Amino acid sequence: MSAPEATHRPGQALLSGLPREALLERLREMLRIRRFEERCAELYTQGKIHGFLHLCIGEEAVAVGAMRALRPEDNVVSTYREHGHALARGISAAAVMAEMFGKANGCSRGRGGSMHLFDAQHRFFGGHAIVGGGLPIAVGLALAARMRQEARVTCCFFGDGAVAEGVFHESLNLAALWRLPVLFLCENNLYAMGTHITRHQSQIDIARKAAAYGLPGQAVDGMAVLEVEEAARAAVAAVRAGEGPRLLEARTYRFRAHSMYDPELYRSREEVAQWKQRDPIDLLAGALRQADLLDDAALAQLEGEVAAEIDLAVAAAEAGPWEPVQDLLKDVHSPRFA
Amino acid sequence: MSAPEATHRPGQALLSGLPREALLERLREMLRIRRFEERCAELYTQGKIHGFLHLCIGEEAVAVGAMRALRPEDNVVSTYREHGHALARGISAAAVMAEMFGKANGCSRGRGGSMHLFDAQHRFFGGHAIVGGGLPIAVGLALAARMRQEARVTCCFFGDGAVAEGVFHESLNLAALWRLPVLFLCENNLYAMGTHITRHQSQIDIARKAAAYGLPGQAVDGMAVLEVEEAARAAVAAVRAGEGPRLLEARTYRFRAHSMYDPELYRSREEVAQWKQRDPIDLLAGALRQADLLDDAALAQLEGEVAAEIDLAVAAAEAGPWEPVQDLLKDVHSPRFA
Amino acid sequence: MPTTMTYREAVRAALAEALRSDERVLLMGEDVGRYGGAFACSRGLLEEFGPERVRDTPLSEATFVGAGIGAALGGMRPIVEIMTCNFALLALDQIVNHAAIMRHMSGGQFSVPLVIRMASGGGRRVAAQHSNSFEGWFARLPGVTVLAPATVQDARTMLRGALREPDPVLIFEHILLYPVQGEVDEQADTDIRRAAVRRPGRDVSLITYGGSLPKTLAAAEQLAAEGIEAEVIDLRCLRPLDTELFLDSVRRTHRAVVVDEAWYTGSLAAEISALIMERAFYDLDAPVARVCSAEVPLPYAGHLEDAALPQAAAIERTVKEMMAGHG
Amino acid sequence: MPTTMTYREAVRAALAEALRSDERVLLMGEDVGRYGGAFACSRGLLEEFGPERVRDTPLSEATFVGAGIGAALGGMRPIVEIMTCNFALLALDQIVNHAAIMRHMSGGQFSVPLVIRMASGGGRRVAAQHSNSFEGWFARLPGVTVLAPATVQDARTMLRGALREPDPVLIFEHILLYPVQGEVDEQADTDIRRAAVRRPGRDVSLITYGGSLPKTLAAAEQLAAEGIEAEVIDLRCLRPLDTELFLDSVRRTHRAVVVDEAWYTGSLAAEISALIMERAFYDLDAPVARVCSAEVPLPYAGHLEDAALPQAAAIERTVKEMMAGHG
Ligand SMILES: Cc1ncc(C[n+]2csc(CCOP(=O)(O)OP(=O)(O)O)c2C)c(N)n1
Ligand SMILES: Cc1ncc(C[n+]2csc(CCOP(=O)(O)OP(=O)(O)O)c2C)c(N)n1
Ligand SMILES: [Mg+2]
Ligand SMILES: [Mg+2]
Repeated sequence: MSAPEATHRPGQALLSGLPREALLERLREMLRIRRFEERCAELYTQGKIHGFLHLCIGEEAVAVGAMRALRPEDNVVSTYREHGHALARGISAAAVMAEMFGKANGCSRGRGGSMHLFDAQHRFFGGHAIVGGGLPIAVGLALAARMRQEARVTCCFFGDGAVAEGVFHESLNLAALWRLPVLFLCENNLYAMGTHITRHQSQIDIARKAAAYGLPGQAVDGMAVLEVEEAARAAVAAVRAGEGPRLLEARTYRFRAHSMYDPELYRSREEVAQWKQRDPIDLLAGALRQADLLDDAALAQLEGEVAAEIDLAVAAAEAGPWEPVQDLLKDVHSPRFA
Repeated sequence: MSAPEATHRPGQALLSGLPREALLERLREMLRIRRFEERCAELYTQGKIHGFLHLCIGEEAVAVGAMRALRPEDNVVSTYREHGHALARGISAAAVMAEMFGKANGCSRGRGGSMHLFDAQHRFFGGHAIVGGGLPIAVGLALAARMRQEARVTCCFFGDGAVAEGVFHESLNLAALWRLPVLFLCENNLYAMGTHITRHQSQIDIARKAAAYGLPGQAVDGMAVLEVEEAARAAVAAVRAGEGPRLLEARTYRFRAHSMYDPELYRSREEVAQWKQRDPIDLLAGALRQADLLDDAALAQLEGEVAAEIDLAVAAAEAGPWEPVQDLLKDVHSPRFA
Repeated sequence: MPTTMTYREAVRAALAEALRSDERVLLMGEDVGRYGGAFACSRGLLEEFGPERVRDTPLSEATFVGAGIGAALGGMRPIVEIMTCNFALLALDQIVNHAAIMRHMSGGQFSVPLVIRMASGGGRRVAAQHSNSFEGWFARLPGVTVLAPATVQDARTMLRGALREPDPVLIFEHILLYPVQGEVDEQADTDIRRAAVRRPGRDVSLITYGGSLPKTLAAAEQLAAEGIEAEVIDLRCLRPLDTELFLDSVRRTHRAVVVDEAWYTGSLAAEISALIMERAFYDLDAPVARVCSAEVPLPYAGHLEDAALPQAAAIERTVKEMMAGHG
Repeated sequence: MPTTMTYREAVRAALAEALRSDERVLLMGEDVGRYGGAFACSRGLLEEFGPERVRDTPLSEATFVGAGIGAALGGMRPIVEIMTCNFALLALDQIVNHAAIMRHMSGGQFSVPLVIRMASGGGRRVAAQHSNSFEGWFARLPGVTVLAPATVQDARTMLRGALREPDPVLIFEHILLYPVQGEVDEQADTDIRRAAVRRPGRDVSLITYGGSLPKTLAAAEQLAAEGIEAEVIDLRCLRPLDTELFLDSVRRTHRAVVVDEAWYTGSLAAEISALIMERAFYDLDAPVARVCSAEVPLPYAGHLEDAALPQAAAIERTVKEMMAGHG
């Protein structure tokens, strides 16, 4: 698992079933996340964005594939590496970018920043930065959906590192015991900060851990967006059908450092370079080209659209207002009912 | 698993290999725990013992079988249902009883009571009443042994209920990852207080959970002392040989209420009665009789010896001193070094 | 028309009322169902409301509290029982870093109307791991409301107020209160943020809450016999504090003793003392005193446990010394 | 002969010294090895001391802290790093209900000589889940020693003292201090239980610790320019408190302001205020004041974060109001 596979499935198999429009849309979504985050890195260097910034570059296929499998009424619970999830879920680039700037037009009014994106309209329940902290919350959201007889699925993202936390164990047990509609989606990028999975997990086959809870677990190539989508669709369908929770492990890799502070002492350039050969964007684009569904012009057009959207997002973030200091204490409590 | 097996292995197989002396000794040890706890229940009613009192009656085979597999230099970490472990480990009945009375001659100077037996000499590291709380400590004891190149095994007892706690997961992972010399010994008595295992575990086969950590797990009949001992010996030998941790699940049953406050609304008398047919003491005694190794007189002698020891223990507890009130704050801190 | 019941029965009646009157309410925690609750506070509720709404959980404090947060976000009104506050430490991250802050951090989008109940305190000889008083730790948290019903009446009606709060509410029930009998007016006011004067007096203000209220009232009776009229204030709500009520009292009596079962250092009593310092300093005739637990893990042995916990005698002694000017 | 280094380098040098001078010492925690520590405090130690003694752990705070307890019981001298105190909540049960009480509860048989280090505090725009100040919570615990090295010198030498303690020691390193430069005398005294006067003064005592020390010193300089001579006291050890030192100061200056980055309510500042109330009441010319954080989960936006945290300006303002008698 630690080295990427040398070959991957040929384009045609990858593309089975979906019309060109749909395929380009997936490519576009991944590009959008990639370019958005690249811009964030620049803005960080320029001092426009502060604090911790965790980029998901390299992992876009997981966000995009998984979100395609969800419906608007479903719930999403995410981590601190969640720009991709937020964007793929449909939160506007402008709202996310303004949040990165700390502006009041950000999706959390500038109080959360990069790690704490929230959006009620898109049922995006954060943006949690205590590793593993979102899992029990996802279980509860699923419980509410079940008790209220709503057909919602709750999709909970977490990393391989989170698997070591006690709440992973507790949450899978509780969800399985109560047969709750949760999709546990592990983004296994092989590292928890600088610690390789072989140094934080005694059993590195994460999907296999599902058996300890009597629930189905499956691993999928996290670099292949259509495979992620297919696996996520199947899992979500089962969960929605009342079959109880599922564990889906997407095997992926982060191309960038853990955060902007990380000198990456713990892995070699070769390892990173090797994984970059399986760049999820290149993989899909390559397959599309092979199938004559994409050419330079079409790609340039996509890139142009994405760049324009991000420019607008940055402009909106720049122009956005700061929350007035006198509102500091607002929302510590809700306005009381009754 | 919820109903006891109707038949058990014939006596001969059970007794294989051990001389009569040794077999009687195991019987004696189980009787000692049983009678000790029966006396505790009486003393509780008489107001001599207070607080929480958790009896292990019905589970004696696990304590006795496991302790026989350990050496004096090994470490034991236990729970709040640990009278059996303490006695089988060799802590005197007098020291344990005095502790129950809250006397200064108790094994924890009367500060711990029933749930917090400690004994440095016997390397008995408590008596922990936060469910699951002892597991990480056991992992650390094993780490110390490994780093100090001591041939100690750490045996950690916990219940089926503790398996649901996050620390179970974390501790097995860490111990397996670092290949530490720990025997995780789960006393599965099917209940966490009033909650049956089918209502607290999505996967009730606890031994199977070991696979999630890449370590060997095994279940054993917790009512058959010699089987427990055999399985524990094999596991301890492997652990001592440096093969890393093991999980052993002893399937047993508590005949009494969870604690003295429990009205046992959650299980039927029939269920309890059925399990009592597999009383570990009766099982061994029966097998010994079948093999002509025990008769009424011999049993009466054992009972007499045990009763005498317990009488002496109670007398010592009665006679023991109270810790002076002015020593209340003693030992909050150790005397400072240097 | 007042009826008489125990604190335990009052808690149970309050839970039953909550489940009956709002279908969004569910109760979950270890052994709340079949067992009937470790302190028998939910006996019969499983039978009345069924296993969907009265849920036994595995021993997974972090996760069933977190599930309470999620369920609240999802439109339910969960009441989560943590058997005792000692085990709440296992769920503290969920309370502190998730429930308490989610509304603010999400820019006001996500409120967490979650009620968490737990037993608290010492005095039943269950030793150091089962006798903690952690209310004061929770009372530090912006975003939560912390209640300590000290009377049967409050056990019966404060939950109603708690369930009306849009944000997390933590309720601490002292283990020694469960068997206490008292009169209850089912229709009583449920304003949970008001402290109460449990005994009027002019000479000194005794400020307390929860399990220390009976001891403090007993001390006040003794003091009255010796001619010292103590006013006894039950804080009821530990966050936000009803500061005005106790400041008013201190401004009248010019003396205050705070009684708090937590360890002395860093107790809620320290906060009360500091508040009086800041806002009624010039009204004081003597420095505010604290009667708290000794700084020791609570021992099992009865005589040591008694010595470690605040007792009526210590309250009396403290007041008398203060009145005599040795304070 | 003093040398100059950063706080971060001082921590690293202290860790290296500990590992070098006692083979029972091991360092464990998330990313302390290959990564070199989240705050780069252990860079190079894995290379020097090897993976047996410098151990990267999985993300399992409860368990690696508990493993520290066990290792200490087993004869080692573990130093456990919890990346930040925010995550320490996940291990709180192990600290509170195991490490802190084991010696007493076992009748004096089992001591836990465990050192736990963690980063703490806000000001780096890492938002509500990463900016907490929980030192005061830990300072409530009988059985532990709590240190807050605020200077490069203390970062360099307090660990030596901590490792001499037979019981658990918790060390809080404020995240804003890591890049601070300072002079270090390697041979300095390591008595960890003494507070220090960082700046003498006669008009008011400013009592603080950790990351608030630089701000407080800055405020004192400003005040001096206006003729107010503030004495600045660095508590250094938050439990046990060096009460006599700050009481002596207050008895001389007759005024005190406590600066604490924790939330105002229930802060350690409240404890200090209550202690002064109890033991120096009649020496006070004005009520003790607190400068603490606003009661809000720390927001990401810089202007809001600044507004929420105690700043030098607020300290100055508070002192001036106090001197002017509006306190
Ligand atoms: C409980 C907790 N412990 C430690 C941290 C510090 N930390 C932040 S991210 C991280 C690594 C998480 O790894 P993983 O779950 O694999 O997610 P990834 O960063 O790879 O997406 C760590 C240790 C934290 N935020 N929360
Ligand atoms: C963390 C924690 N949660 C809850 C409790 C209350 N409690 C004490 S024993 C117990 C049941 C434990 O069951 P199990 O682990 O199976 O052990 P058994 O009592 O069956 O021996 C519970 C819920 C506790 N002591 N600690
Ligand atoms: Mg990862
Ligand atoms: Mg059990």
